[in-house]
Parts: sequence; structure tokens; C-alpha cells
Amino acid sequence: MIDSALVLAQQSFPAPLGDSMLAHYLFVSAAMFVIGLVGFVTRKNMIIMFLCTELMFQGAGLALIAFGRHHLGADGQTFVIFVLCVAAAEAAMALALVVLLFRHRETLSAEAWKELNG
Amino acid sequence: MSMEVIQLGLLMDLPILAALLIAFVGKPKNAYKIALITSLITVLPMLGLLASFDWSHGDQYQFAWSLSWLPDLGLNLSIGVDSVAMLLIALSVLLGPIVVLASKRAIIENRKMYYAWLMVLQAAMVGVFASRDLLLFYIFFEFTLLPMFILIRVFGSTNRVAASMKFFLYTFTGSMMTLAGMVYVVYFVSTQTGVWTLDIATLTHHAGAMSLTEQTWVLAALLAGFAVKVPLFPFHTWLPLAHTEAPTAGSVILAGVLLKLGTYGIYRFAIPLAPNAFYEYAPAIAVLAIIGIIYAGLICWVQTDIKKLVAYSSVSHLGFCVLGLAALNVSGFSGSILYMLSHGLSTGGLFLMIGFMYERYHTRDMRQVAGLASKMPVWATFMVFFAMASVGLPGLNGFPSEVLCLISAFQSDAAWSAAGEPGAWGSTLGPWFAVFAGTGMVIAAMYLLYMVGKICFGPLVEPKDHGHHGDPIPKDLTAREITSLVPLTAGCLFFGLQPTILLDAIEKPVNATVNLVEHSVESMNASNEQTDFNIIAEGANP
Amino acid sequence: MIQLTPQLTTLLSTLTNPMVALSDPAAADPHAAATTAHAVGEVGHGPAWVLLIPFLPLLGFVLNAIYAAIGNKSKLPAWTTVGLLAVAFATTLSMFLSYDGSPYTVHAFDWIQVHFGDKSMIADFSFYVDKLTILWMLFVTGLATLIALYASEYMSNDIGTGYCRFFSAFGLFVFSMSCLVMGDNLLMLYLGWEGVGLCSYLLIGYFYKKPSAVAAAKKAFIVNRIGDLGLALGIYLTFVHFGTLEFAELFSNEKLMGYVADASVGNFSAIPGQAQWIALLLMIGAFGKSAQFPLYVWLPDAMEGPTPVSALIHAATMVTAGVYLIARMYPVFLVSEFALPTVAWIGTITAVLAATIGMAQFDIKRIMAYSTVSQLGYMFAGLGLLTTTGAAFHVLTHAFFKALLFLACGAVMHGFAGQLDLRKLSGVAWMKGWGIVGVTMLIGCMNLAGLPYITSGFYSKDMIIAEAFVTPGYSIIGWLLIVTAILTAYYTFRVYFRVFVGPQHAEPGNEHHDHDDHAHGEEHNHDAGQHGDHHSSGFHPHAPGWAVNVVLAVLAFASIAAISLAYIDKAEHHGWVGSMVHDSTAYFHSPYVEQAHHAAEGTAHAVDGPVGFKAPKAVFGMDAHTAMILITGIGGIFGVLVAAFFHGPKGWQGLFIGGRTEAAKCRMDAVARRFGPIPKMAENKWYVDEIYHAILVAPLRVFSHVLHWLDKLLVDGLVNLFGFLPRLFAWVIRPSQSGVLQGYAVNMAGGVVILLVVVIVVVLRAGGAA
Amino acid sequence: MSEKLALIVPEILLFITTCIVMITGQWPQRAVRQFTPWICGIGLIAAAGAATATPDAVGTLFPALIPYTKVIIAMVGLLLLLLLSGTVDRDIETDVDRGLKFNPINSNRGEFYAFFLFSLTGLMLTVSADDLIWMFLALELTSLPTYIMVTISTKEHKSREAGVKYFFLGALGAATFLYGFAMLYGATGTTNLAGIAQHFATNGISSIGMMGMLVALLGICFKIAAFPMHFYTPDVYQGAASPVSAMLAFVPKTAGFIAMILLLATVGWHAELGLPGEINALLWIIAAFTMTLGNALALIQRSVKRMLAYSSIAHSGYMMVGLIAGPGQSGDPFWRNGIAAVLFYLLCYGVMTTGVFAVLSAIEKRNGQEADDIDDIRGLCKSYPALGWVLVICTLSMLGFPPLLGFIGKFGLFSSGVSSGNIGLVVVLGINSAIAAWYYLGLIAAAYLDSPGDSVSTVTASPFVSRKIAGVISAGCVVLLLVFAQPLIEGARNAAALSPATPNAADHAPLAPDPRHDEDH
Repeated sequence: MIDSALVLAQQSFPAPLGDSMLAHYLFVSAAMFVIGLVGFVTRKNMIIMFLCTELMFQGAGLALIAFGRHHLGADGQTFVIFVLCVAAAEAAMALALVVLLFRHRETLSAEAWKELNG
Repeated sequence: MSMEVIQLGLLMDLPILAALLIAFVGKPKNAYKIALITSLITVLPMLGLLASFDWSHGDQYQFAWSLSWLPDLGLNLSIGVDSVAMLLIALSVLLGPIVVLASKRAIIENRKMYYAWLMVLQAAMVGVFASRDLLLFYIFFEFTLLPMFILIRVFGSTNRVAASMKFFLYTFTGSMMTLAGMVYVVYFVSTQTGVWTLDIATLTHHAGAMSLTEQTWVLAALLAGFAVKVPLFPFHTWLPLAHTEAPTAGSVILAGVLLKLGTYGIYRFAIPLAPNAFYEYAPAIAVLAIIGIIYAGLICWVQTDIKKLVAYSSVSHLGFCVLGLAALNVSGFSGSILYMLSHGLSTGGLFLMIGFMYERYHTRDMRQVAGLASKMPVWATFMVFFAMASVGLPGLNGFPSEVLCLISAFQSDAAWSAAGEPGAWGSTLGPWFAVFAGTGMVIAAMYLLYMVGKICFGPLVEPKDHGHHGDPIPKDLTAREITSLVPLTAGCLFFGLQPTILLDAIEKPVNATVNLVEHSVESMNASNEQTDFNIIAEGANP
Repeated sequence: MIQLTPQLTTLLSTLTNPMVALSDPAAADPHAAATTAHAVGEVGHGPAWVLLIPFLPLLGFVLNAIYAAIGNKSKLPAWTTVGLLAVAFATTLSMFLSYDGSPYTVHAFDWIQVHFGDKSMIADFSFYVDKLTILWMLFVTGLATLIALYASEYMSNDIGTGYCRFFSAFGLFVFSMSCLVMGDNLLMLYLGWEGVGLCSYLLIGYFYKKPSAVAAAKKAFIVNRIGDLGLALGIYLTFVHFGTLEFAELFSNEKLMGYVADASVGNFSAIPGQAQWIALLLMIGAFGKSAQFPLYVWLPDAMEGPTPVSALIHAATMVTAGVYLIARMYPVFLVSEFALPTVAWIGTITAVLAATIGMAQFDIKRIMAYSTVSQLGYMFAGLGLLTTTGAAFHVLTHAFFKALLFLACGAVMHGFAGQLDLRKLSGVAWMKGWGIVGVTMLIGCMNLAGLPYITSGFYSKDMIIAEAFVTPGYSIIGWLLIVTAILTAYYTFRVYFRVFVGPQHAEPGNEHHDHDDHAHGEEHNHDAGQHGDHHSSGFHPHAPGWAVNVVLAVLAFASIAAISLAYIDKAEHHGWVGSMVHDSTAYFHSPYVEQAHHAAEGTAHAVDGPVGFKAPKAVFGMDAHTAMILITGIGGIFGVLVAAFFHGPKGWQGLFIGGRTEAAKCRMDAVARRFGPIPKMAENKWYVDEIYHAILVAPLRVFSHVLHWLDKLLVDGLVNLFGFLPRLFAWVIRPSQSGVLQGYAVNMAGGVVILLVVVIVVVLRAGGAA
Repeated sequence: MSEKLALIVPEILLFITTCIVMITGQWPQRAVRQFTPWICGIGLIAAAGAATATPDAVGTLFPALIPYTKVIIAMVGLLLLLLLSGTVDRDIETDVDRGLKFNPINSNRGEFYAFFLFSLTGLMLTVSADDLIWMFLALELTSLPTYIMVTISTKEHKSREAGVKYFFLGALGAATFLYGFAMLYGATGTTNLAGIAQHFATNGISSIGMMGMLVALLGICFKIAAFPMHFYTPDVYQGAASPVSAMLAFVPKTAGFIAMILLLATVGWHAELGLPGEINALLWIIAAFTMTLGNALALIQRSVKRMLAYSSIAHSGYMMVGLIAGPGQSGDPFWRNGIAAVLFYLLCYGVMTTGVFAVLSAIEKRNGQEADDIDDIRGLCKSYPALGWVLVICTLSMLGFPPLLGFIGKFGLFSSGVSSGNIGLVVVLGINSAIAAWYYLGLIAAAYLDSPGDSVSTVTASPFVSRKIAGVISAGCVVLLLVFAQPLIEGARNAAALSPATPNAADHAPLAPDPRHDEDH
């Protein structure tokens, strides 16, 4: 039993992610995306909101990695690395923005900014 | 490029040049002069064209010229006129000096803007009729909206903003549908011939092959623009408003030419491009036209605003024009085209009269002004003349066309017309259409005499505060005003007494159009019979 | 009406016109018929000078318009008009004299021509001349000349103001009337028809500052237009059915000939319905123009116009256009089963109705107007009874004596400052300078009353009434017409006895020529007190001048002299008019009908005898004609005597039976009271105007207002609603743009989810369906 | 590798320019500082020149897309550059005028222009994208700089508010299409677009692939400001300085449309049925809603910039008609090629909208605030005739008034929509054009027909001539391109030609025959 598993592992390493396993990963990734989305929508603190978008990005990233493993290609992982870079850049911007806004309104609430409407 | 093409081009270019001159070089006080001189000069090439036009081949495009513009869209600057277009161009050009003359005293502020746009409008109107390219036609057709919008919006009376908006938006909405319909036809023809062409003659030749359903939709789309423009009941409500608010020159041009774009569109596009559908729905269109005749006529009868009355009378009159088209026979088309040419003269005349009155009294309310014959006999004489022309008195312009339109309604029912006449091959309308439309004659007499009776006759009534506005006003019409009326008067008499000249001129194209419709209807009937036969044959052979 | 139908059939096939009872050699002679038929079929071209007849009056119109434009302040317009009309009349006379018996056309210019396929619709500006045309044109131009002469004096108060306008409209009228009568096609006829309507409108509304005149003008035009609609539709239908508008072609149309042949044997079912409709539609036009019930209401009101206008247009010429139309289109009427009976009955009803109203009026011009309506009723009855000769003869005599009556009344009106109330005038004939008016008025009244043998009116009226009795089933019309004749005699002499004889009395009217800019009244006030015998101080009647008197005298002479017309050609055609009518399509037994009949002879519908031969029928044991001379003659005299008794002054002037001593009181006053409200109702014209207003005009006006509101609210409202929809939509969705970041996020996320779900569901359903 | 590099020479040139600009923008000498925009211009011209020389991208879906698209990007970029001058650092330069020392720390000029060029670089990279990763990065490169540009474009609160909204919602949108990309990759096992297309064509579109496509498209809707991702648009356009708004109207929108075109090409357009059902339905609904929403909300605005923002939304809706219509068969002419129509319309829209925003940028209120209310432009043709006429001409063109450029562009959309059988959508487009006429006319009437006397607040010209020039050039293009439109249309048609080698998933997908087309067979 162990042998056969080992042989199997040796024969096709790295082994493709099975469909059922993939589903688990995808479920987690979807959950992360949705949690991020829900958090974005419900939380008023801008930093937390930003973190939620990060969660969404990483949810997508997780899916990419899972798919990459599923297809046994490097594309997914490559993609994720770039996503992480972009996320980092966005994080920098977000922090700068949040600081700028806090200076003007003394609050981190997104609802403080609703002069433009209609 | 032949001499004639240059002349045709001049009809469009001269007004544009004048507009540029007025807008960018001239002083406000010269605007009127430049416009007047240009519009007078423009008459010369027009007369030249009339002289060199080969009337015996009126159904062919003459003075044709084409320049590829956007080959990828199939758009060519291709101009040329058949006799119908030639006559309508002549009408547009002739109205030019008249409206300029009539504007001298009415327009005091913003003269540069006014005359420049008036000139642009002149050019655009010529362009509409001179286009041999579908898209070019559409471009000019739409373009006329802008000058008119500006004339109403800036130079109109109190409710001008709403009027101009309604005018623009209503017609624009309709014509967007028209564009869609036109594009569909072009597309269809391209699937048939493999060539994407906007050439009207080619399109006309192939469009009849569309299925009835397709044609119905195309017709609906085309009519969406043209029926609003005509305006056909119940799409007419912009017209009274626009007419009432527009400056005199605007009303004259609106009545004289712009409304005719709708009927011209129906004649030139809706009927040839969707012949079977038009044949199918002609009774419905005629019913709308007749409702318009009666409905608008009765509404005229209870107006107190004299300009609104005349505006509604346009709706009523144009009903005859559409009725003639819906009859789909030679007399109907002839009458309708004659109506297009002649209606503007009498209605335009009435608008001029009202404008002259308004300049003196600053009111159009018949309760405030009445019995002017004793004060302004010359004015009243012209008023009665144009009212009678509008009533459709024989010998004046309205009559021949009205007669032909009504006769055509009778004739278009096969049961009532002799076989062998083109257009007598089926029943679109019938005698009842003529009977009901004929009541329009009575109603026209009712409201126009009501108007004349109030405004010209009876004891003199003048508004109390008139004369407080601006310069002192001469009592009766001035020489300039009479000069602007004389061509219209002469035109009314000419159309009334010599319609044969015009009828001969349009005979060829009209017959060609009727034959085209007849051919399409017959071939569709034949193919339907063939299908029926096939079905029967198949049914008999299980 | 239904029971009439077979009778008309009989009429057509078996009637014998007493006037041709002695047989008509020309008609019976096949050779003569063929010759004339040839002439009908191929119409030659006439001399161009005939064009002078319509165009000289038109020249008058133009010249007068120019005079008006340059502000002429003399009698030049009148003399221009009189001169031109006289030349036109002379031309007409020469046309009459040079007429060789075959109709011809004169082409002025092309008018309306449409060509479709191998056919065309041609209506040129051309003139068609046959004897019917000549007959009409003779009295039109003749009377127009005379009346223009009369008007030159009558309208002289308006010199410098409306004088040119009056005469230019006058010229235009004669031109239009010429087109109507001489037009060679139906559209020309229509042109003239509408043209005379226009002139009528302009001239009724001549005193345009007077609201009642304006209203009357409007009413005349609009009521006429209703008729014109029928006429127009009839014309269109004629074209659609027969394929031509030209008389020459129409009357040689094989279809029409076939129909006439069918009609002559009573086989109306062989005639298509649409052909029968033509006559009914044309008839409506005739009713409008000739003021027949129910479209007569405009004519009495039309008396608002100057009296020469009333005389020429609204008595002598224009109103007979309906008669002319039916006469001209007689073959078309013959082929319609119901048209001629309807014409006969409508004519009779109009005659009776108008006479009853005329009896109760006090305005002498209105009495004359109603008498015109009534007499037109006679003419229509005559047409309906197939005696076009009688109708045309009555048109002619009526033109003379009614013009005379109007002009006399006009002289009175002119002289007494617009006074027309017969209660306020008396003994006018005895006033200084009014003798000729008195005498000529008497002649006119006698003609209208139809006093036997001495008046032409008697002959023409008698011809119609007699016809009613020889036509099976129509004697009731005859009796009604006789009663009307008595009423006519009564109300005519009522006017004469009250206004022209008896004690002299005059109250001036309140109309100081308010159409004048210069005060006409003042002119007469300077010699106040010199005429103390007049009740109104400061007023003296303005006796007519030479022009008026000459015209009155000529007309009086003409209306007597017209008696002779009844005797010329009596043997052949029952009078000169008969001979004129005979050679035209108007005659039901004309060569045209003969020809049609011959055409039909070869067919299965061959008939026993020629069309229109009536079996002589005895009335009261006498020849119908003789009987009628007695009955109507006695009736007329009776009517005069009744008038004399009730209205005549004491003494010989009242034929010794009258008892009136004052202007305003007479025996009738007491009698009228006995009748309760009836005289009042008659005076109020049986409230016909009010009824029309209540059931037609007012509802239509209300309806129009409703439409106007509908247009504003519903039609435009819908447009505005569609215009408003985008805005409404915008206001509805505007809250989605709340400006709150989370709100946007929710919207976006929600939008994405909803779209995904919708798309998947939509596609699944579409896929499932497929 | 070198073939790939040859394709992105313009981007490389732009990137180099960006680096230079970053430095020169902070240069102590004013002359050098002020030369910065010129450097940008040179870079853009160089990029445009390089773009014309770009070879066909072999193996991609639209091999000839690059030259035309990048040239129009560079050209509109030049216009935007003219417009952007003076947006930042105005106070600093005033201070320097008054003798204060220039402090590079406070200056934003360098990064502002750099960001602008970065954004354009991103846009160009989107055009070159043949891979999902590339596309993602290019799209982010397009957007990220704009977030900052919006925020720093004015010193007012509204810019910050605009910035924060734009940034956060942008992140949400990016996450969405990223997730879609992930699913696309998952479904096909490749990130290469041509590979994806190949996979779809051979294996059909799996449900996860379809889902991925839908989600990706929805995410990209943010870039093109289409329903349901359009909510940020009016706030951001209003909050940003007018030149930046103009840029937002063109740059991200173009990037989004290019991305969409490339993505849609992977599933392909069926010869008769067009896009696969789900995608067609999605785009149909989005297009219809986007136009209608945009136009309806624009109707009730008083702020001209908000109005233009909504009109920008509406225009996205119009252009989606072209997307749905697709490029037709290879060799199909312009009127059938919806993608060509979109590419051409992007140019038209870029020029028109730049013109209008240029007018708004070229005037300001007396208190230095931006002109925004419709009253501010009242009577502009009298007070500033050149600007007024630019506004009138460009607005008329946006209205689609014949014969201006916008009409020609719209006609392309019309004809492709009709000839691809999407007549219903064309009707919606027509009705929307009419609704749009309402507010455009209001704008025209305010600028041209009303007199300045009606205006509540008075405006004055802003001191930047280049903005005026930008406006005049835009208006000039709107008119003159009419005459010279043919090469552009031809270019668009060539650019939008789908590679004949492209496998078409839609053609292979088992689809039920549509009864509509029965009569054609």
C-alpha cells in the first residue's frame, strides 16, 4: 500500500492536484474572496477595507496556485508572484492615501467622504 | 465636373460662404445685406439649373457628381437631382430671399448669428434634396435640425426653450430609428449584391427583395423619423409648439421646406425601400393622415393664438400629402409632390402675415387684435388671399394637389379604378378615405374663415399697450414687406393655374416609383402564390 | 322614397312631356339625332374671341384692384366694370348669334394634366359652349352689366373706400360665374363654383366692420363648402368611374350611354352603384350653392351684403348654379335611381318651407331672400320632374324679376338709410322721385306672384307645376307647389301693399352707412325740417338717381318681355328656352339621350318606345297645362287678394278690400294672434338656425375643444411622458449614487452577482427551450 | 524574445522617457522643469513613430492591432499632455515667482508626468498583451498611476475623496477580474491568450472557463466604467481636476476595451450567432443598462464634469455594441467589423472628450476653483469664442450629430450592430443617442446660445495656453478628421482583423440553430 503510493508519487512527481483536492482549494479561495468582499462592504475602517481587498487578491492567488498545481504548470505560480507585487504596490499606495485622508478628516471611516454624490 | 454640377454646388456653397462671411468678417449691420444679396445671387445658378435640366428624363439623376469620401463606410459625396428634387431645391432657394426680407425688422439683436444660421439652413436644405447617397442625405437631413434649433431657441418668443428642445429631440429620436432602418437596408442589399453601397438608386433597386417582415420593420424605422417630421398624427405635437415659438422666417422655412423633408423621405425612401410593407400598411398610414386632417383641423377651429392655428393647419394639410402617398398611384404621388411644393407658399405666406402683424402689435392673440382690415387694408388683402389659398380655392396653389390626393384615394381601390392604370392593381385605400379626407376641405374653410373673420374683419380691436416696443411702426405693409409677399403670391397663382408644367416635370419619376411598387408587390404576390402552390403540392403528395 | 323608385322608372320610360307632346320632329327624326349626336361626340374648336367673355370681367377685376392700389377716388371702377361687362355681354350675344348648333370648346391654356400609363386626367382651362351655356351666359352677363350700372350709383357713397373693392369682386364674380357655366370640364366648373363662393363671401362681408356681415359671409362660405364637398366627391367619382372630367368626352362616354339606355328602360340594377352615387354627390353640391333644404340657411343671412350683390349673386345668377349643374350633368342624374326624385322632393320641401318663413318676415330684403329660396325650390322640383326646360325658363324669368325686386328693395333701403322693416315704411311709391321704383316693384311682385298671362314668372312656374301633375305619383308635389304659389303671391303683395302704397310714412334706418368713412348721414341732415311729413326729423329719403331708375325700368321691361319667350318656338320646344335646352345634354329627351337610346336598341334591353314620351294625362278633365293655367292663375290672384285684405291700405290702393290706415298696423296683426306661437316661430325661421347650432355647430365646437385638450393632455402628454421617462428613471436610480464608498461596493458586488445569475438563468432557459 | 521586444518598443521608449521625466520634473532649474512636458511629448512622438514600425505580432489574436492602436494612444496622449500642463505645482511655481526657493520635496511635477506616462505605457502594454499575466499587469499599470494622479490633481478635498473611492473600488474591480483570470487559467491550463483560444476551440468552453470569462469581463467593466462597475465614475471625474478627468475618460477606458477585445477573441464570434450565449447575454444587458443609466443620470446633472462622466459611461455602452458585433469574418469590411468600430470610436471619443474637458480646464472661476457648474460655461461663445466653439463642436460630435466625427464613429457601431443582427441593441443605442441629445443640447445652448449675462458666477481663462490649444486641436480633429477619416478607418479595420489562424471556439461550440436565420439558408 505504502509502496504503491510511493511508486505513484515517484512516477509522477510533482503529482497533479486531483479534482477533489482542487475543489477544496478552490472552495477556500472562493471563501477568501467572498469574505474579503463581505468585509470590504461591511467594514468602515479604510485600512480594514484595504486588507479585505488584499484578502480577495490572495483568494484569487490561491486559486491560481491550485490551478497551477492542477495543470502542473508554472504559470499559476508566476502569476501569483506578480499579483503579490501588485498587491504590495497597492498596499503602499493605500497606506499613503489613508494617511493623507486621515490628516484631513481625523478619521479612517470611509463614510466621512461622501461629498461627491448624485 | 460640368458647369451644372458647379452650379448645383454653388447652391450649397454660396450660403455657406455667406454664413462664414457674416459670422467671422461682417459687422452685424451688414449681416442682413450679405444674406439678402447671397440669397438673391443663389437664385441665379438655380435658374440656370432649371433651364439646363432635361425635363424629359426627369426620372434620371442629372448633374450627377460623386467624390469618394469614406469608402470603408460606402459614403460618397454624391450629388445629383431628379426632377422632384430639382423642384424642391428650387422651392428652397426661392424661399431664401423671402425669409431674409421678412426678417429685417423682426431680428434686431444677434443679427450675425441669425443670418449666418439662416444661410447654413439654406445650404443644408439644398443638400438634402441634392444627395444621391443615403448617408449624405441623412447627414443633411439631420443637419437641418441644428440651425432650426438655434433659430427657435434664440430668436423665438416666450416659450422658445421648450419648443426648440421638443423640436430637436422629437425629430432626432425619430431619425435615429430612421438611421437604424437605413443601415439595415444597406446591410440587406450588401448581402444581396455583396457590395456595401449607400447609393440610393442601387438600394432602391434591390431593397424590394426583403421579406415582408423585414420590410415592415424597415418601414417602421423609416417612418419613425419621417412621420415625426411630416408630422403625421399622433406625432405632431412638436409642430404647433415649434411653429408658434419660431421667428417668422423659421416658421416659413419650417412650413415651406422642413416639413417636406418628411414627405420627401417617405416618397424617396420609405416607399421604394419597403414597397411591400408600405403597400400592406398604406391604409393604416392613410387613416392616420385622415385623422390628422380632421383632428388638427378641428383643433385649429378653437385656437385663439393665430400662429398656433396656422401651425395646426399645417398638420391638417400635410395629411393630404401623406394620403396621396399612401394611395400608391400616379395621381396620389403627383398630388403629394405638388403639395410638397405648393403648401409652403400659402402657409408660409400666412406665417409672414402673422409675423408682420406681430411686429406691429406684439401679440398673436385673436382676442386682443381684430378687425385689422380697416387699419391695414393691404395686409388684410394678402391675409385673405393666403387664407383662401390655404382653404384650397381652385386657381390657387392648394387646389390641384388636393384634388389629386383625393382622387388618388378613390382610385387606389382596384374596384373603383379602371384596370391598366399603374397603381390600380390592388386596394390600398378606397372611396371612404376620400370622403373623410374631404371633410378636411370643409373644416379648413371653417377655421381659416374663423381666423380671417376675427383678425381681419369686424370692429377694430388693438392691444392697449402696442407701440411701446421699439421704433414707431408704419401703419400698413411697407414696400419691403410687400416685396417679400409678391413672390409667394405669384407662386400661389402659378401653382394654381399652371400645375401642368410641374405635373409634366414629375411625371417620369412618379411613374417610375409607382412601377417599382407595383413590380415588388406583384413579384411578392407571385412568389406567395408559388409558395402556396408548393404547399398544396406537398400536401397532395404525402 | 322607396315607393318612388318604380315611379321614376315609369317616368323615364313612359312620361310624355306636354311640351313635346305634339311630338318632337327634331328628336324623332333619326337623321337629325344622328347629326347632333355626331356633334356631341366630336367637339370642335370654337373661335378664340369667346375667351373675352370670361376674361374681360377678369380684366375688370385686375384693373379695379390696380385702382384700389393707387387709391382711385372716382367712379372709374364702376365705368370700367360696366364697360367691360357690356362688351362681355355683347360678345355673348354674338356667341349666341353665331352659334351653329354644334357645341365647341375654346382652349385657353393647360391647367391640370396627369398622365398615368396610357391614360390621363385632363382638366384644361377651356370653355365649352353649347346652347345651355349660351342661355346661362346671356342672362349672367346681361344682368351683371345692368346691375353694375345700378351699383355705380348705389355704391357711390363708398367711393374712395370700398368702391374699387366692390367692383373688383364684382368682376371676379362674373369671371368665376363664366368659368362655372362655360368650363369645359368638371374641375373648371368647380373652379367657378368655388370662385363664385369666394366672391359671394367677399361681397356679403363687404361691410366688414359689421360683425353680422362677417358672420353671414362666413356662414355662406362654410355651408357652401359642405355642398362643395359633395360636388368635389362627385367630380372625383365621375373621373374615377368614367375616366374623364371633360364634358365633351363624358357625354360621349360609352359607359354613360349604356347606363342611360339601361335607365331608360328602368333597368337600374344594371347600372353600377358608384355611377349612381355620382348624381347623389353632385346633388349635394347643388343643394349648397342653390340654397336648398337643408343647406339653405346661408342665403337669407347673405342679405347682409350690398343690395346689388343680393340681386346679382344671391338671386339671379350664382344661386342658379345648382340648377345649372344638374341640368349640365343631366345624363348622370338620369342614370341614378334616387337622385332626381330626391331633387324633386327637396325642391318642393324647400319651396314650401321658405314660403312659410317668408310670410312671417318683416325685413323686406329677407322676404325677398326667402322667396328666392322658395323659387329655387321650384326650379329643383322642375329638374326633378324632368322638365329641365321649365327649370331653366324659371331660372331665366326669376333672374329678371328677382333682380328687379331686389334692386327696388335696394333703392328703398338706400333711400331710407337702411330701413327694411315693412312696418316702418308705407306709401313709398307716392313719394317724390320714387314713381319708377313703385311701378317696377309692382311689375316684379306680379311676376313673383305669378299673375296669369301678364307675367313671365307665371309661364315658367306653370310649366313646372303642370309637369308635376302629368308625372304619375307626383301630383302631391304639384299640389304643394300650388299652395306655395298662393303663399308666394300673398307674401309678395304683403310687401307691396305695406311698403309701396298707402299713407306715406318713413322711419329711417339706423344704418348711417357705417361702412363709410365719411358720414353719409350728415350729408342729409343739413336740410332738416324741410320734410316735416316724415316722422323722423332731419331725414329725407334719398330718391334713386337715373342709373337705378334705368336699370329698374329695363329689368321690368325684360321680365314682361320674357313672356314672349314662352311663345317663340312654342310648337317645337315649348318656348325659346326649350329650344335652348333642347340642343344640350340637359334635355332629358335630347339628341344625346336619343343616341344613347339608339345604342341600347341593339341590346337586350330594347324598349317599346323612345325615352321620355309621356302619355298625355288629363287633370280635372283638361289638358294638364290648361288646368294649371287656371289653377295657378286663380291661386295667384287669390293670394294677392288675401294680401290686399290683410295688408292693403284703405281705398283703391288696397283694391277696395284693404283697411290699413297706418304704416305699422293692419288686419293681419289680429289674425296672427289667433295662430298663437306659429307666426312667431315662422318669423324665427322655424328655429332652423338654432337647431343647426344646437345639434351641429355647438357639439362640434365642444368636440373641438375636447380634442384640443386631448391634444395637449393625452397626445402631447404621452410625448412628454416619454420625454420624462429617462428623467424619472434617473431620479429612481439616483440613490445608487449615494457617494458612500461602501454603497458603491455593495452595488458593484450585487450587480456582478445579479448579472451572473441572470445571465446563467437566461442562457439556461434559452438553451432549455432550444 | 526579440520578436516580443520588437512589439513593445514604444512601451520601452515611453518607459525611458518616464525615467527621464521623473528626474527632470524635480530639477532645480526652472527651464529644465518646464521642459518636462516637452520631453513627454518627444517620448510620445517617438513611441508613436516606433509603433508605426511595429511588425505584425505573429501568433496573437489580432496580429495588426498594435500599430494603429498605439499610434492613436500616443496621439490622444499628446492631446492629454497639452491638457495636463499646469495641473500640479501651480502654487509652487507661483511661490518660485515670488522668490522662494524651489523645494523638490514639495513638487509633484516629476511624478505626475511620470505617472501619466506610466499609465500610457500600461495602456500600450495592454495592447501588446498576449498573456493573462501580461494583461493583468498592464491593466494595473494603467490604473495604479491614475489613482495617485486623481488624488494629487487638486488641493481640494474632492480630489482626495475621488482618489479614495477610485482606489478602493479599483482594487475591488481588479480583484474581480483577477479571479476571473484565475478561473480562465484553471479552465485552460494556460495563460497565453492564443493558447486559451486554442483550448476553447478544441475542448469547448467549460463551465468554469465560461464563469471565468464572465467574471473577468465584469471586472474589466470597472476600467471602461460600465454597469455594474460604473458607480465610481461620476464622483471620480468630478473630484479630479478636469485634465485628469479627460485622461480617465480615455486611458483606462481604452485599456479596458482592448482587454475585453482580446479576452473575447479567445472565445470568438460565431459567424451568425456572435458570442457564446452567456457572454452575449451578459454584454447585451451591460451595454443596454450602461447606455441608459449613463444618459438618464446625465440628464439631471448640473455639474458639467459629472454630466461628462455619465456620458462617458453611456459611451462605453455604445462601444459595447461593437464588442458584441465582433470582427466578423476575416476580410470583412469596416461596417461589419464591430471591433474596428470600437477602435475607431475610441479615437473619436478620446478626441471629443478631451476637447470638452480642455474647455473646462481652460477656464476657471475667479476664486481659482475649477469651472464645473453649467452656469460657468454660459455664454462662453461670447466671452471666449474659441473655447466656446470648441465646446460646441465637441459636444455636437459627442451627440453624434452628423457629419461630425462622433457621427461617423457611431455609424460604424450602428452598421456593425445591424449587420451582426443585434438590431434590438442598435435601437437601444438610437434611443439613447436621443436621450443624450437632451443634455448635450443643454450644454451647447448654455455655451453658445445663452448670453453670459445669465451666468451667476463669472469665469476667467486659466493661464495655460496649452489647454486652449488642446481644445482647439481636438475640435479641429473633430472637424478635419472627417475629411481624413478614411486612413484612420482603414487602420482600424486592419487592426481589428482577427488572425485567420485564430481558432474559433464559438464556431465549434455545439449550438442550437437559431430560427431567426432559417430564411438565410
